Amino acid sequence: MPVRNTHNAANALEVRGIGKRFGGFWAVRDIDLTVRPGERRAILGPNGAGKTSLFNVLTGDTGASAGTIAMFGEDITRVPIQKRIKRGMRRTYQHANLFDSLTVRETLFLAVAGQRGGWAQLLPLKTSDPRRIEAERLAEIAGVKDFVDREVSDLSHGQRRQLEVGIALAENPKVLLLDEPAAGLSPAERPKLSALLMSLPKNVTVVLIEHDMDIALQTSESVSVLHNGRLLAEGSPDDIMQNDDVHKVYIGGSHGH
Amino acid sequence: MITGMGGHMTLFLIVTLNGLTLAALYFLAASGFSLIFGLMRTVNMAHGALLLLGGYVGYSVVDTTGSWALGVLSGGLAAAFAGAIVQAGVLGWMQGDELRQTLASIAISIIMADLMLWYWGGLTYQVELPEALSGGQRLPVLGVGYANIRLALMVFALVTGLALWFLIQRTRLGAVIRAGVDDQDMLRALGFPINRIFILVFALGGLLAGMAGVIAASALSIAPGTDLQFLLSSLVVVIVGGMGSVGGAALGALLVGLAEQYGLAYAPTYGAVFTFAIMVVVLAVRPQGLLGRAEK
Amino acid sequence: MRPAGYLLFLALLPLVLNDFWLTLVATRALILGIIALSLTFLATYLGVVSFAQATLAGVAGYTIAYFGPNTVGVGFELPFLVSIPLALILSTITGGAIGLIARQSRGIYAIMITLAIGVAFFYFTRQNYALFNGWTGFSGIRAPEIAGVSLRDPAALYLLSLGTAALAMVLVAGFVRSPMGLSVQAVRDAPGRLLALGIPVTTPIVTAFAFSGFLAGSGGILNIWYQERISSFSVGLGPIIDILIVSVIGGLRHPSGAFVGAVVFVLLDTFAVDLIDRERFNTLIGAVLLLIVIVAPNGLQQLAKDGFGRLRQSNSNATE
Amino acid sequence: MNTFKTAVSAIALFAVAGTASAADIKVGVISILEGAFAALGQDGIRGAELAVQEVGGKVDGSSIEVITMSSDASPDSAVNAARKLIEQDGVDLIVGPLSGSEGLALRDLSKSYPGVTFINGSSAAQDTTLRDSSENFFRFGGDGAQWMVGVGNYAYDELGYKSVAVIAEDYSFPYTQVLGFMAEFCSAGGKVPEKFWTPIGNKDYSSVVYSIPQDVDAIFVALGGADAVNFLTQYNQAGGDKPIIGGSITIDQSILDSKGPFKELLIGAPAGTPTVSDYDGEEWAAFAASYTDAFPDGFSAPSIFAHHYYMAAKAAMLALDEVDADLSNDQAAFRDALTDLTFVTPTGGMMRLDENRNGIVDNFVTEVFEREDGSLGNRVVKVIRDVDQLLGQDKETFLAAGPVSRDNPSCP
Amino acid sequence: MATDALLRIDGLDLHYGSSHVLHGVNLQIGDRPLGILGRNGMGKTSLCRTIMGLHPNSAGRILFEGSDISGLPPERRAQAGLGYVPQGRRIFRSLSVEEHLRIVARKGGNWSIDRVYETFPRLKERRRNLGDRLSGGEQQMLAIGRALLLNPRLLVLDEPTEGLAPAIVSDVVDLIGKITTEGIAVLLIEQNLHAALAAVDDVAIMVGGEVVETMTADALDNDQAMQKRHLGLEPGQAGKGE
Repeated sequence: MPVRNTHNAANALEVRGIGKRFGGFWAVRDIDLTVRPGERRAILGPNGAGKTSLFNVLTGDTGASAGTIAMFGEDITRVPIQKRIKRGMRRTYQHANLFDSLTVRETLFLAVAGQRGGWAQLLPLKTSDPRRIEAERLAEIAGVKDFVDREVSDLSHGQRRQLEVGIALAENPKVLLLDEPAAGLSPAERPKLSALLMSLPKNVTVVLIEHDMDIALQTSESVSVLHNGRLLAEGSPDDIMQNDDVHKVYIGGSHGH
Repeated sequence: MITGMGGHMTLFLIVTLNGLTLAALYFLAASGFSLIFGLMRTVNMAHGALLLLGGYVGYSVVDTTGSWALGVLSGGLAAAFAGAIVQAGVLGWMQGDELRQTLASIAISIIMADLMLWYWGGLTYQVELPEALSGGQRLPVLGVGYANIRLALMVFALVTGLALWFLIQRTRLGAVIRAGVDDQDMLRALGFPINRIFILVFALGGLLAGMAGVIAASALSIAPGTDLQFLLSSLVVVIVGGMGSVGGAALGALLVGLAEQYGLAYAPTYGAVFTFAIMVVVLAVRPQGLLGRAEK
Repeated sequence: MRPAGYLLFLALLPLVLNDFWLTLVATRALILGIIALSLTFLATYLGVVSFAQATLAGVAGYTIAYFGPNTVGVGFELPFLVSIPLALILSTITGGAIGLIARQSRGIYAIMITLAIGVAFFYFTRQNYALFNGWTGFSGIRAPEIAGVSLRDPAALYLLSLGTAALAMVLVAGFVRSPMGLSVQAVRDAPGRLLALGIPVTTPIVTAFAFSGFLAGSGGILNIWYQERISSFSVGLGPIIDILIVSVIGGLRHPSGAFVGAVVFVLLDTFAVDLIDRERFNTLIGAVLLLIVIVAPNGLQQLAKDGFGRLRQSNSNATE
Repeated sequence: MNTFKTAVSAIALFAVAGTASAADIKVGVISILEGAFAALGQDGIRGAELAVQEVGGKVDGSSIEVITMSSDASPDSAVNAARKLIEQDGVDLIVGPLSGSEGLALRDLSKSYPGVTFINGSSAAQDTTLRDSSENFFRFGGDGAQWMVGVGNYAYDELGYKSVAVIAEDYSFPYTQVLGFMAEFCSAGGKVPEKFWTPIGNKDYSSVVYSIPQDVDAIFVALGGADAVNFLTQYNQAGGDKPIIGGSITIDQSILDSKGPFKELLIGAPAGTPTVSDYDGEEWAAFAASYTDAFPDGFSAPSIFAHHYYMAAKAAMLALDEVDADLSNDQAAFRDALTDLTFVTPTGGMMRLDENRNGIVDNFVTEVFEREDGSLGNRVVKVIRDVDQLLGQDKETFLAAGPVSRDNPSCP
Repeated sequence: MATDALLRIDGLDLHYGSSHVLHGVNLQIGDRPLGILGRNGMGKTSLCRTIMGLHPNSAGRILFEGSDISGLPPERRAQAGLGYVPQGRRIFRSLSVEEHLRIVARKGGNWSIDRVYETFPRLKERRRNLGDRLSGGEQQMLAIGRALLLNPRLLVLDEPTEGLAPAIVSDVVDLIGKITTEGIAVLLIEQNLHAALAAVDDVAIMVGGEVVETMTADALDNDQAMQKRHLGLEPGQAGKGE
């Protein structure tokens, strides 16, 4: 089959007609998205809108049932998750599934070693190992430097989310996909995470799936709203806040009113 | 014992028949083990000890009363009672901690084996069969003698399998057990005291093991060490078939029974190795067993 | 330094213990501890309880028997300088192969598949005469003489076992802080996540099993010098359960528990017959095991922490 | 330093194990008291205790203490048991073990403990004394081959069997038994077309049953304990009608005392054995009477294990008496006494040792018969005296045939 | 609100793994149906599960009909009169519709299997079907029917309208109304504001594991600012209240 390359290399992500079907049910359908390099894009939607399904198709955790995805002009629709990672796509996980018994430093080291290699080394690590130094740099960016030798199981929920971001930043990702980074955070922890998201390097493209409006609207330049598996609205945070359709789907059906 | 033309074919058929009858016994022994695992995820390493206990009690009862059926029943009840005590007294307190349960049940089986040795001694026991089951008959077509008890084994396995199927698929208790397999938390939130259900199922598993013990003592024999043999065979059977599935236990028993008999007839030296090799291969390729559900 | 103090104390034991205590209790406990360490290592860091550790020790033991002096006329003699590394290599490879077979299994499923491998190996050794000399196995095996010191001497074998045990602890401590060791622990904590970092999970699993094969193998070599024999019994259900009991008594959450468990187990195994009717000591062993599982689900870990735990701690600090 | 060591160890011992006894001479008895052989092992202990009881627990004023220790049929456990008896309990002699592989293990171990004398119990592997023998390891009994002497000839000459199939467990003791049978049977002209070696502990023999060739005259069954019961039952149920020839532990009294309908099949079966529970020799009658007196809850007559442990312990008592219970000088005098010992055994023969310290023994060809009360017993068909380990052959030829195995000997 | 509350929750705390999910929740439920509203991840479902005893609370008390049930296992709470319709319905996949009802049905009480079938004729049609063969709406009916057969004093419904078609949402709302008239107290967790307002009299709003507002349904219905701040799209000072 000839490779059709109709995607624009100038876009970080180009999603055309993406759909994901489970049995007879389309979790998402006919989604088009264009994300520019360096853009901060939030994807919003009430529960069951299809955010997670779309996210999983973007990251490659599940295959698409229809449509194409391109990253910087290259079609990655059929590219397995490992290769997407190699090409510069990273994701965070909603359910902070981390290595509980490792320290923050060790976790970040593995994130670096996963990209650069050297995770199979049998000799203990030297302090001067460049991957270890890189891990410390990531810790600083993610704001987890102060407890870099603490075990992950001892971290608070918010600190774990920060570590998640630090892991995703290993080896200069081009596209960062964040899966509800604020889920389950206490009110006190939220501002810290927002600050971290806003301080991410400008050359990284960020796509953020979020339920928490505060964080999504605060940290993004543009917002796409999903409803019932389809794209309902797209625009700047201000546009979205003014959009009546969006309000309706968020507050619920119009039963009795 | 096989003579004349076609001896090889006849031998093959008779060995196959032996495999089927042995599979029937293995199924009887393993069904309770599988049932317990299916609901509670408990690997009951004391299963063999329960089986042996049932066998001994069955022997003693048949020896005193002369009634084989009563022996099977009391062997089953004794093991059911012991199983309920094991669950209520020890394993129930560790629910959810599978490794700890495994280890505790190993300890229990060591203790039980030693106490049974103390009480019944190291002799080999055979339960005397009732008239109808003892002796053998000439098989049609194959023209060789065959033990009645072995033919009866297949009937017992079939009856047990059907009874289990009926219990699980057609009764209220069975529905509760299935619900417990699906979602324990939800079952509790509907007011079902899961601990008592566990004890009941453990007793049921013990009942099956105990009856299998008396039947094994009738068809073959029991002695110290029989507990480990049947524990191992039950393990292999349910692991190959898929833990927690009665159908899987039947399939596993079939595979293991046939493999063992073909091994014994055609390659006696490595017969036992075959059985475990099958298990290794199945687990390496399909860790949940042939008919097992994948872990969540 | 505390660990050095402990080690010195243990190294001086031959001066105060007679041969019975030194060999049948101390040396046996150390050897059993090393083999059990290979299990607690897997349980602690990979989160997998393997029932195949007696098999791994057996592979090394059989190698020494086959390629060493024995009285059954099977195999051929190689110099110890060759047969010892060969035994370690074979047990390491076997460990890796078991890891490869069991790579998809977790929890009780891993227990079952390793148990199946262990029992299959047991039956194989019992039936095969060319390599394993069947039921009878090998006897008359002699530990070598090194620099004029015979390792058959109780004190020499004890000191060698002690040194091996200490080295094994150091190796474990080093391994778990190496990048591969971190990967192994990451597999235990969140295998899917490790994959998402671009690190395959099979390699760490196989490596952890191979490393545990190496540990078990070194214990297996000492064991065959201690027993001076090996047979199918040495890899049967009995030793499989014994190793498990040792690990459980000590606690499966910390590798040093293996030695605490080994000491308790050996004392129990040796003296249970004196505490209770000689014919009922299995009941006592079972009851003690049950008691420990019930009241101390993490094993006698507290004890272990006070003792060998510090050794590991300072070693891992030193290597960091 | 040694006193210090002993003191420290004694304190430690006291802390763990309670008091040590103060008897003058300690005899450690190793037998299998757990698992499938436990009942048989228990009878071995009875035999040893009987010999000590007969001398009133005292030899020339020195008190004798028996310390029993269990093994589990594995060589490792036998070695551990022996080491503990020697090093912790400080025994002077060891009587035991029960099974073949354990015997080989203790033979090897004995070389490491030149100060202790080992007297074999009932273990009957050939090589324990034949090859690589040990100076301080004695066997007042035969090996598995000696135990079959007479049967091959009896089967060929008297019963007229020309072709016999063999069913035996797959390890050293049955190999040795098969050798004892085939040595005579083959040289008389008989054929053994097929041998079935089954794993020990096998439960289901049905497929072996149907694989037995139809054209043999009899089946030689060398299985023990539960295995024999299982095979015979299944053979019986399948309508098997070939005459049975029994190995030494296939038709031992402990098997005849087991429960089950299979026993019918055994009536009339010949076997080779060093021990006949119903032997009517006067020495045996006396022995059996004192056995049942001492152990009312024992078997109905002494088993092969009680018999052999008894002879081992009796030899020890006799030799002790000879040297006035003097075990000094690494037991040198005592061992000389053992080596030169001759005594009348319960079977009426004259026990003495060959150059490898292996017994020259009596052996019986027996057949199973039904007693009046319905229980089964063995009765003697033939007694063969002075059976030695070389089965009467020339030493060089015998050794040249090589160690027994699945394929050695062979006469298809 | 009644002072003699049927269910009274005092200072309830829940820790789950590393996260502190509920922070001192206080609630009272009497005869008037109560709705709990809030965005995703605010601790509503955790609250339900804690009430049912599926999570052990780390502090605080749960009083049901005056007695402290926070130490009881889930089955005892269910027997005491707590009915539970969980999020995601949690239908047993290997039980048929009929079996679901049969295992919980008891003699006596207001609800019988026949009455469940009368209420949900659709379930009767599908009585032989296994749980995992039902549509979302059917599963929801079954989950409610199953809970009602326990004849509970209080029914805890966790997002019963989630993922349902609008027509079925209104059926569920009507049913909740009917249940209330039978003297069964209702605790309704909802994200669908309109469904909730139609079904309950009082509402509590949860933010970040705390109850930040309690008011009548009508009051919330009329307070657009409140709706936006805690439930809608307005970026607000989450957790800070007024």
